[in-house]
Amino acid sequence: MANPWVAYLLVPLVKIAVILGVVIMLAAYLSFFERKILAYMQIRIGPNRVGPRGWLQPIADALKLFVKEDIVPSRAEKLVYLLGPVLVTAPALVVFSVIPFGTSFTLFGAEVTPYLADVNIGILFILGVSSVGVYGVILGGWASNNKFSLMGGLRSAAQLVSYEVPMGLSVVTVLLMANSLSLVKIVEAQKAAGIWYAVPGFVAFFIYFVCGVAETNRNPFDLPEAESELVAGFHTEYSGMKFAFYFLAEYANMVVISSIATVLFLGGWLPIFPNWLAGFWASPAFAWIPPVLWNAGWFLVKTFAFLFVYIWFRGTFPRYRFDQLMALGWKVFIPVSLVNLMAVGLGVLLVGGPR
Amino acid sequence: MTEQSNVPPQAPAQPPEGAAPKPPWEEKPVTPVPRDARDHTVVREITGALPDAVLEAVEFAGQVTVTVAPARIVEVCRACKERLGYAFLVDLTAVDWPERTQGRFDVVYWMHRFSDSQRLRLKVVVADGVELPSVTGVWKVANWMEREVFDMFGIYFADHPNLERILTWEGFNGHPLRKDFPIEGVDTGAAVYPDVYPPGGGPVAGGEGES
Amino acid sequence: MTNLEPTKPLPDSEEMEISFGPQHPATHGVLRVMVKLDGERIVDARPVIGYLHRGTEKIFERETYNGAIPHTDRMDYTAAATNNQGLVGAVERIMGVTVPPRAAYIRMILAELQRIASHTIWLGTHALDIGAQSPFFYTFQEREKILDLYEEYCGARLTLNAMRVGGLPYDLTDGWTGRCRAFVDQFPARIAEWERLLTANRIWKLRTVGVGVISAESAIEWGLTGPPLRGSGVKWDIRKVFPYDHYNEVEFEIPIGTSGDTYDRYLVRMEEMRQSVRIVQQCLAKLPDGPVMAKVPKVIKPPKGEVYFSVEGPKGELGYYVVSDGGASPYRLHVRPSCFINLQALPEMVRGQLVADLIAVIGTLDIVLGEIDR
Amino acid sequence: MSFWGFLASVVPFELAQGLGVTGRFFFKRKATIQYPEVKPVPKDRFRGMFGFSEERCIVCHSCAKACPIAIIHIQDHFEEVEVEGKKRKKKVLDRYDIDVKRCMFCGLCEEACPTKPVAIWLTTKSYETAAYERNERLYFTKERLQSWDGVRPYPGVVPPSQGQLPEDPTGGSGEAKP
Repeated sequence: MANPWVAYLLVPLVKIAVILGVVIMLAAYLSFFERKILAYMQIRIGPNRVGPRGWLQPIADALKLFVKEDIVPSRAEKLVYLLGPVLVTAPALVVFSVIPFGTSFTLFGAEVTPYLADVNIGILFILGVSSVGVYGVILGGWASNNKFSLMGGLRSAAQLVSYEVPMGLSVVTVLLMANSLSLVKIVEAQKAAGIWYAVPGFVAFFIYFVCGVAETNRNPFDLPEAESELVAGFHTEYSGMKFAFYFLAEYANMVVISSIATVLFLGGWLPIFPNWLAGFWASPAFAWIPPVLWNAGWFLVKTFAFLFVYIWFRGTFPRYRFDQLMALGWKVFIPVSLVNLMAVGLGVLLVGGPR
Repeated sequence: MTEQSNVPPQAPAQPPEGAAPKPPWEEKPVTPVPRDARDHTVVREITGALPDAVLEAVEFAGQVTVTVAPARIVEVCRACKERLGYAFLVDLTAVDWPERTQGRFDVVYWMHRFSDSQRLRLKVVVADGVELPSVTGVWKVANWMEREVFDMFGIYFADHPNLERILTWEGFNGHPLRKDFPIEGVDTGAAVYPDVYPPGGGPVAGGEGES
Repeated sequence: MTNLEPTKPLPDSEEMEISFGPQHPATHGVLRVMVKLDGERIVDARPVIGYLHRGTEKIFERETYNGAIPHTDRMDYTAAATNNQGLVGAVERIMGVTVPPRAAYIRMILAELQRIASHTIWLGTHALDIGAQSPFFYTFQEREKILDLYEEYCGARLTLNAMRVGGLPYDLTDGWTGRCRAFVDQFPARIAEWERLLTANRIWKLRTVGVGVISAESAIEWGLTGPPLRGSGVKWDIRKVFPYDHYNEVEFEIPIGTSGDTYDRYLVRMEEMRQSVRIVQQCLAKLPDGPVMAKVPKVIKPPKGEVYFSVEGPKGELGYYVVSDGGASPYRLHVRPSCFINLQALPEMVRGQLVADLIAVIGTLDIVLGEIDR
Repeated sequence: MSFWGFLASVVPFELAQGLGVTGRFFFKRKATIQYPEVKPVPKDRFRGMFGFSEERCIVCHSCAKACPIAIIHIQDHFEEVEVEGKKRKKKVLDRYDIDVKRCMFCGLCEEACPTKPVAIWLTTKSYETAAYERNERLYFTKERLQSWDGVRPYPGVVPPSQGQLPEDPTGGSGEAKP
């Protein structure tokens, strides 16, 4: 790159724009897929009026929320009320900066990486940033000056804090196996090991997944916004674009959790059995696909498999009660993940550990 | 078991000789007649427990009604529950007889005994404005039932823990199930859609519901 | 996790009062519960009702007896057939009318289908309250089939107005029995499907076992009837105790629970649906030919007197107290609303438990505000 | 606790079973009816919009008396008519109004009607009676009851103005009287 401006400003900006655009569209369409999948599980058809088979529904939703009246409760804490959705959405989007969607490729003669930054403390960055989101929830819940919102916010805070611990512990097992904090390196380590970490670390994988469901306030852990109990939880009083931000953040968080799971446990952008089926994947049948799309495609497939299970859970399970949720987190998941951590550590030590 | 079957207690009238007997549903209905039930076993039990409590006992359509004095209702109910085993208060309501001289309201208690599935109806006659002792101390379930009777008839229950209106709102004017309650509505003071209906109109009076 | 004995408020606790409803997604209409909370724990709950009061009992007083039947449809609007059955049963009792057996059997079929329909709504909404969405749609699909049968029989789906004093307004249409049999024959498989989704589910059990416990003594003391009473282990069903229509000629069991918690009531209702299927099958097999209307005068004027007649509604004992002065309208027609009386035990059942349990208990009491407020 | 009991308490088999149920429903036929395009078919006895025939009506007021909420308003007067050479008095309808917006479609009026075939009936299958102006559009005078002005008849139903018979609720589209 001759011009440093291009390398340091233009490329990242373009990438940011692309990632943001993709993520927001993904979140919007995730809501559409959720409605469709749920509907199909519930012997309904789901949205099918806007556009062909309802494919323009998310855009219609966004437009509707955009032009809706933005009501601020008269007794709300105005500034904090405004800050809530921002605080919850920004971290959810920032996290995407370190998620690798594929390997580097060349575009117009320049090498481009399909991620914004390969931070060498990627996992820490994600854990740190994503836990900022809870502030948005609790502040929004408190600032609404509504008892249901407050209870939703408090529930959310307790839940997120509790489930962060087992989640972090299960991530640590992956770090032990991969010997790196960088997400790109973790994927490459899986390629080198020839096996997805979901297989040796299946306990960690399960715990991570369940905690991820809890982190994103999804059924069966959707207590902060439990409709039948707290009306809508922390966003009861939000409307219009502010509500849209909460909505976006929830779905973006789902994508975050799923893509991290994909990276950590399912080999990121690698195709299924990258080594065993290496010959098959290299066959000319797939050669025409540009590698960036190939990688991103695999990444998306895996992520959506996760998201499908999320939605499947929502369609099937009843909701935990708050004390049961806490008990599950502290009495089951944290001990199990600690034991699992030690077991994996021992295994790594015995088998030889990372190269 | 015959307590409330649809088959009338009396056998249908004998059909004339020669003709095939008509099934009971093609006969004229045999209307039940009230009769004195002082010697009914159920009433005997009460008189056995409380000799002078029963003022009147009537059996109608297989159901026994025992009238007792208002002042003694709690005593009778407690005896029924604790000594005769009527553990279950099925229902409690009132009937308004505005023309009657000896007391305007009938308050009706309807209780059930599990051991032999026996039901008994107690009745007290209360005058307007007279406080009736509450039976919430005997059966907890009487709480809301008495509140409803208070709300609908304006019968006051003494010693009721929470005698408030239950179905109408606090401050409602009148007691709807009294016979003299104006069914065309009472002026509650609330403006009913003043911009939609002209003065004197509206859904209550003079609307197109009249014909 | 469920050993939540009632606790005294902690010295430094700040109790807060929340108004649950009348506009709340899980209060099944316009129930309002003033809940006093200590954190998430319920210190006290006070139901506030009357938002749907329509003065039905006052309306009855100016209706003819048959004209009152459509109003009963609107009390427990999820169980119109049993409401009708109670009212016509009471009037027939006071008049001494014997209903033709065909009419009685059809009434039983309608009532038992109604019980199934009501329980399917209960299951759907109860599961929805506890967070499981899908059963709501599955149960409503089955309910639609029952409503289709009703529509074919009497022309209405929800507010049936399907019975008259002395019998029934219409006979069954051709092929109705076949369609009804087809429905009840496939229905147990559907129940099994729902049970696979819920009965063994650990989350469902966590949410229902030990929640809203009421002992048999206190259930009787609070006047509970129907599944809430049977869930506490009292074997009591009007259909067995005071058989009306021809319930003494069909075989069925009364399912009872043991611990009186929400899970037991759930099991009781699921079993009741199976028993209702059994009753319908027997009724269809026994259905005699003949008229569906007894010989009653066109203007119904019962003799002077008073009668209390109750049927086993889906929610509990549904009683009608008819006082007649010999006229064409009831002098007084009082309804013993089962939901109204069952709801009264709500504070007792939720005190000391969590907010989420309040929702579960409201769901398990299976209240319909139309009947509570009348 | 037996081994299998312990295993079942640790591994959520029953949750997987539940997932299986919803998963199966994912592929089942959907129950949705695409309403404005596809209309649910009412049964023959379905109580829908009123049909009314002034010719058959003998002005006996039975329906108005049977109506539990008194929404049928009838006014009449006597008229001298000549029937087979003799002068006879006959009741003539002045007003036959049904306040459909308050109607609860109980069908008691149809049952009370003494004429054969009945002069008022609800088995018209037509249920699309929604309107924007309920006081004007849902208050039916006898003319509107017969012309069905403003009512969308169910497809295949012949409105009363075109000679629909109560015995033939579908209107028998082919043989409808002019």
